[in-house]
Amino acid sequence: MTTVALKPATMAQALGRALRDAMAEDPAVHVLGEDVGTLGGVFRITDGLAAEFGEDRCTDTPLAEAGILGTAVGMAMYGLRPVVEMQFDAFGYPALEQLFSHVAKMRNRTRGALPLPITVRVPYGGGIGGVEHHSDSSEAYYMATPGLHVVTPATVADAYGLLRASIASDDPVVFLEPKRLYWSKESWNPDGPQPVEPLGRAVVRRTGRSATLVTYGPSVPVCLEAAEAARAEGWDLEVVDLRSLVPFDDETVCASVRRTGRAVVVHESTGFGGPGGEIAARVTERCFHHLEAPVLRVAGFDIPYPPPMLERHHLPGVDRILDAVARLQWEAER
Amino acid sequence: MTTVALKPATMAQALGRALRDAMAEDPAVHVLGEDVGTLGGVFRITDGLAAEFGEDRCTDTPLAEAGILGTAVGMAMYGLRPVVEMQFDAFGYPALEQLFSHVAKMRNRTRGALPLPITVRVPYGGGIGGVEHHSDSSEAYYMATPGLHVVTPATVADAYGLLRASIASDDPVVFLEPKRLYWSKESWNPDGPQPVEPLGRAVVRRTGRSATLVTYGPSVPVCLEAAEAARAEGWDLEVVDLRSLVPFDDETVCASVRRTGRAVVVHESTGFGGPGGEIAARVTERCFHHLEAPVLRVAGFDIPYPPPMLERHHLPGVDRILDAVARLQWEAER
Amino acid sequence: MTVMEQRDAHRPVPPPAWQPRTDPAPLLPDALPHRVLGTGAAAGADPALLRRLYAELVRGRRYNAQATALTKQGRLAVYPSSTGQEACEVAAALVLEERDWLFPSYRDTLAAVARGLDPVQALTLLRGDWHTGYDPREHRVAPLSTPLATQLPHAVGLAHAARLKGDDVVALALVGDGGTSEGDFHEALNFAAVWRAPVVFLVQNNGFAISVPLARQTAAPSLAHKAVGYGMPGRLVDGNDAAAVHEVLAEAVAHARAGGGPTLVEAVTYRMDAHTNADDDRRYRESSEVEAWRAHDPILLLERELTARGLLDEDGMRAVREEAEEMAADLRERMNQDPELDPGELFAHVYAEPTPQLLEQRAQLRAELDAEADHHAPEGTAR
Amino acid sequence: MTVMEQRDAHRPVPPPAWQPRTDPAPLLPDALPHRVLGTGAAAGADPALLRRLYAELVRGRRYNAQATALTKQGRLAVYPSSTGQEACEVAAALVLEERDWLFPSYRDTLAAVARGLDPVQALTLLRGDWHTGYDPREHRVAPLSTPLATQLPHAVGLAHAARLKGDDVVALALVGDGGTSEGDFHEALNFAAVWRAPVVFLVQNNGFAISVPLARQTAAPSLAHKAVGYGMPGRLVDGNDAAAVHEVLAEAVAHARAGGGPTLVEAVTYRMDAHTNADDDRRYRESSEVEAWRAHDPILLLERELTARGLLDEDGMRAVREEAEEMAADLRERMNQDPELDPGELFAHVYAEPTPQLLEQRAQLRAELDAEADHHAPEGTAR
Ligand SMILES: Cc1ncc(C[n+]2csc(CCOP(=O)(O)OP(=O)(O)O)c2C)c(N)n1
Ligand SMILES: Cc1ncc(C[n+]2csc(CCOP(=O)(O)OP(=O)(O)O)c2C)c(N)n1
Ligand SMILES: [Mg+2]
Ligand SMILES: [Mg+2]
Repeated sequence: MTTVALKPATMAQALGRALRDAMAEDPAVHVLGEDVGTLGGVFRITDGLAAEFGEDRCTDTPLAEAGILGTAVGMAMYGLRPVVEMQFDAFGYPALEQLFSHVAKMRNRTRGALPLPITVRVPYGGGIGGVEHHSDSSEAYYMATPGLHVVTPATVADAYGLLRASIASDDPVVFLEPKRLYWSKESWNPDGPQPVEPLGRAVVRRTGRSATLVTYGPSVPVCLEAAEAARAEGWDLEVVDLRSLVPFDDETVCASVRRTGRAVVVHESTGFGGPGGEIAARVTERCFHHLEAPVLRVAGFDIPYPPPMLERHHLPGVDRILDAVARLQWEAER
Repeated sequence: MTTVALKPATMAQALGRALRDAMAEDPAVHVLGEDVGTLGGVFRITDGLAAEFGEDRCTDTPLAEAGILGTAVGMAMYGLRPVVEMQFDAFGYPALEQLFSHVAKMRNRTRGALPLPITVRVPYGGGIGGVEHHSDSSEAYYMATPGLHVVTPATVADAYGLLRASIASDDPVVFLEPKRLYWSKESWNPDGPQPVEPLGRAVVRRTGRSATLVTYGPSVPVCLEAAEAARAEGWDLEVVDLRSLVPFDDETVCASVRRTGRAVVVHESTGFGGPGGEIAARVTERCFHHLEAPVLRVAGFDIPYPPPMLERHHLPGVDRILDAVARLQWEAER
Repeated sequence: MTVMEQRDAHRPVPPPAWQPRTDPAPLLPDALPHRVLGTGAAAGADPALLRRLYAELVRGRRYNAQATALTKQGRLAVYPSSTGQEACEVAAALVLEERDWLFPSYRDTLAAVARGLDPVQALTLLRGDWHTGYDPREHRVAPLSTPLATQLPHAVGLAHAARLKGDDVVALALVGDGGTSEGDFHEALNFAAVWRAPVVFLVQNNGFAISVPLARQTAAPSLAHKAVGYGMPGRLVDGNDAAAVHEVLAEAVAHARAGGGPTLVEAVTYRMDAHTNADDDRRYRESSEVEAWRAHDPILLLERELTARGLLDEDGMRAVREEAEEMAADLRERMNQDPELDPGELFAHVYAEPTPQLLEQRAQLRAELDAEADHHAPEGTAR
Repeated sequence: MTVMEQRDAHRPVPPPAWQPRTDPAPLLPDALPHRVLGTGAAAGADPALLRRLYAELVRGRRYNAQATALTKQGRLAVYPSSTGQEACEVAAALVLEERDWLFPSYRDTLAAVARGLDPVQALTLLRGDWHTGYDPREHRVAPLSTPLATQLPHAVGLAHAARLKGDDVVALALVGDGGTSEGDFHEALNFAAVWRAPVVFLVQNNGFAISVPLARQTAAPSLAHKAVGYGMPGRLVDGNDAAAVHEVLAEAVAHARAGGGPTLVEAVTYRMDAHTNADDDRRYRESSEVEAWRAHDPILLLERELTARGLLDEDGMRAVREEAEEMAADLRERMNQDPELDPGELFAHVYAEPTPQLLEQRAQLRAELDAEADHHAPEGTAR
């Protein structure tokens, strides 16, 4: 066995490294977006790419998101593999027509002749004290659009692994980066990081017997914390990190829920119409007779994202998760 | 009791009449969109409005959906009550940024000072043999956006009543018109049609004891047909027409499901990430111990809307609904 | 500092030192559309080209008529005719080299056909058997774009990519007058100019966006005047003058190929048919207006020039017409056959590999179809 | 036929009869930005106006400095400073009548303040206690718009509505050079021109969109050249010359008010601070470039003019500075108080009436907060 040198790294660094390695390996990979060049992006994810690969490979575009994604479509049609950065979640909305009407549909439209291997990187979610429009969670929009993969990392290693796999995918991937985890540090092996293959596999982050927390992205650390706190109440919680919302890993999720008999879906996006409805519904369809209680959801409220001074009330936290776990009808416990 | 003279009318006529009556009653009501003036809209819903109220009240705009909705925002800020027509569902996508980032958020942004009484009329759904981009069902996008009402009629009377109520609402309403029902005729009282007040109430279209079909818009007639066909199999199905996806009428839906113990959600929109997940999840949360079987979903497949020659395979039809009903674990029936 | 040094010399300087970035004068279009036919200017034009254009115009007119007829027979879901606009459609196709790319809108099946595409394949979207009937890479014809102006950034991106790869490829994108109002038009032209992408934008100003006339679409002196706002040349051309359209496009394509960047061309033309077979144009225009344009018909203009110069006679015309009839007969016959469709294909191209969920759904549909077949099977037929 | 008769006379006519819709020449901007201060042209300007502009510039500069300082103390979530751009901000505010509307972007709190808004209210978004701190209808200042260029169609719609109602109201909308690349800019200008809406678009070309210089944003001769593509006049002005900006805007506002339709004004200026306090501008520009602009400082230019003409002396300057200091002290003091916030308000304004679901969620949050309070209550405190 080789010894692996683990070093502390942030998710931002791992993402940057994934872009760099992908560009070094495949000259078809091009990065484009607002301020991704000289500045290295407002989150500095693309720092150094323009210097290393030149402005033609890492390009500051004019300020127009539909234009960015639309030109990326054309570049992909010619055989390139564009990686597009949307500066913030809500600033990707001008590109939704291109995303829904072309990016998601081109392969299907052309009977497979024109696949679009485009990765759209979208920093998403709140918890960073951002003013209005800087903290949206828009994953429900992408999930409801067949033809897109929707992927989101929760750890430094996955940030690298999933981004590499997304860029390598021949399908378009909306790659959601939980912006409040950008600066979270973990031990990481920067010398031999690997893509996560295939996309579409959830992972059990913590095993437990009492109930399953199904979650992804920014809510994964919160759920792990909740699981720790739950021990004091006598609950042994399992935490499943979905990693990929599309395709959805029914197998891993259902295996867990069948084992525990109870589940809470946790995410930051609004509850109504958010990803949790789909997740709860499909888990229930598949595991009905294993369920001791309905699958519950802990999500952001059904409101526009709040201003910084109030956002802590909106975000699903440990207490709210534990409250939901408490409502899982333990009195019925045999 | 007065006698009511019922006449046959189409949904298209009822919608046109609702617009006309709203404009006649309130000079603040303005209609704008592509081809809504001289042509009367590609579906002829606005036929005659420009002639009656002048081009300033019913305006052919330049061809730019974000511009249409964006200028409607400004008109509403000045006290008008714009009714915007998107020509087809997918052609509303360029306006999604205005919809998500402004229309849905302006009241909240300004602590109630700047409500936006805008109605966005969107012909949606398939079944009309339309080529690509002409048959999308985008309700999931709107449902996931707090601040919007999402309303959709299934009958001629509701087309009138819900549209009047939507225009009268001080909140923005995405008004989804099931385009394949435009030409369906029903008996209707054209002399005294009434708004549906308040918005947000579902209605039981058919009572039954065996199971509840929860549905809306274009799928309502299909469900009613399925309910008729189900009698032959010995099932007495209840059909709930949601009419309003936001706000959601938990009360009516749950009362029905508690009574029947079984439910199938039916819609044309894709299944994964579509409205059905939310509906199934919230019904299950609220009615878990009344359920004999998981809430099932019959929806469009998780694919881009098919070309005309294949659309019949995609659309939920009577057989597919009955198949789902058959899977509601009747063997457990006491 | 490497990256910063690479940047353009245009740094922000205060007004005393301020300089316009480019000279606007050469970017502005002429006040009147450029014309060639009947002006004497065609004398320099290659007779072979003129004859080729003529044959394609006639064929194109016939193609439009045939496709419209097919809608009446229920063989096409819808057809947006380009009758009256054949000069633009044909010139756009003929001006390109094989390696170049064409980006058509929904109205431009004729341009695709004139480029060499099988008409049946070009009509797949409008027939309704699938969304695209050809391999775009094989023909270098992008899928017909229904959402207006959305194809323009695609053309820019493709042209830019080709340039980055060092390939000598030009993209030509078609859009209508109405489409110029969309944000995507603006963003595409701006990207093209900033990137100096080898792309040519051809606006077919046919006077209407469905029912909405140009006066409700723009207050600009012309659509070609939009070019200066992006820093690219704007050209105005008589869109019914096939020689003029070809000439202006050829210049723009050469300019792009030489690294000069994009051009915006506005071709002034007229849509002689209704918007589509489903439209009723009597609701928004006088037939006298349509009649007025007949005198300026693209076929007529070219026929007159060719006959006057002795490049075409009755026999020549007949030969061209006969060839067009053959094409139409072949099209009619092949379109009257029902296409073979496999509902299972609905799940095949959503992703490179169908997801487990799609495989389930495909199985579900298969089972349903099998049950249906059982149900409809003649009595006594065992399965 | 009534509606059709109402339509503009501009019907599609074939090229022999073709006419440009408007004369482009008057729509084109001058090659060099219009300047007043130091050119002798200010002689005609109202001394009271110049003094007022001066006082506001000084106050504005102080306001910018104070707001930036508040970010360091954690009292603002973020602040995009308009230091260096005060002439545009102030002139935009002063040029409007009370009944007119101002549509600011996120960078334009100063324009709102110069219009008379309480600075604390204007800063609410950036402080983070709510998204807007004032009633837009009361002040006729739209909410600060964060998504770029999206406020422009709002301004057009509002101006159009006012005109339809017969009200004598003009809307002035602010946008950055970067914002001109967005589709919404294009659509807004086009609607404005087609509708002849009484709206003025002021582009503050401050050289950068965050790190991206203008050369990466457009290849146009100037941003003002975009106007001709919409059929509206484009004007180019020295954005650091408060008198010139005021003059050009006043003309545009008068033009709009008189029914002449919209104008696009490009003000050439420079952002002296980083994009926001969170930005590091050393990554993308040389400090020497920033220094070069100091010689063209808007306060300096006006101070020089006023002193030269004897309209301002040391005492006058001191008085202006003192007043600015008072404003800053008051702002500092009030911003140092924690705002009172009710988490329950999160559910209050989503709809006219909270939905049943929102009422449930509000109750849930209340219960959580009560539990939290119980938990943290000093021992022995009964609830
Ligand atoms: C984004 C979008 N909005 C609306 C439509 C509906 N639509 C189809 S064609 C058309 C008119 C287009 O006019 P123009 O661009 O002038 O092209 P023409 O039809 O004259 O060729 C409209 C509004 C669409 N296809 N896409
Ligand atoms: C639609 C949208 N995309 C991206 C952003 C992120 N963003 C905020 S400010 C900015 C630069 C804006 O530059 P400019 O328009 O020149 O205005 P300035 O900041 O110079 O005042 C960007 C990209 C945004 N706010 N909205
Ligand atoms: Mg047209
Ligand atoms: Mg700027």
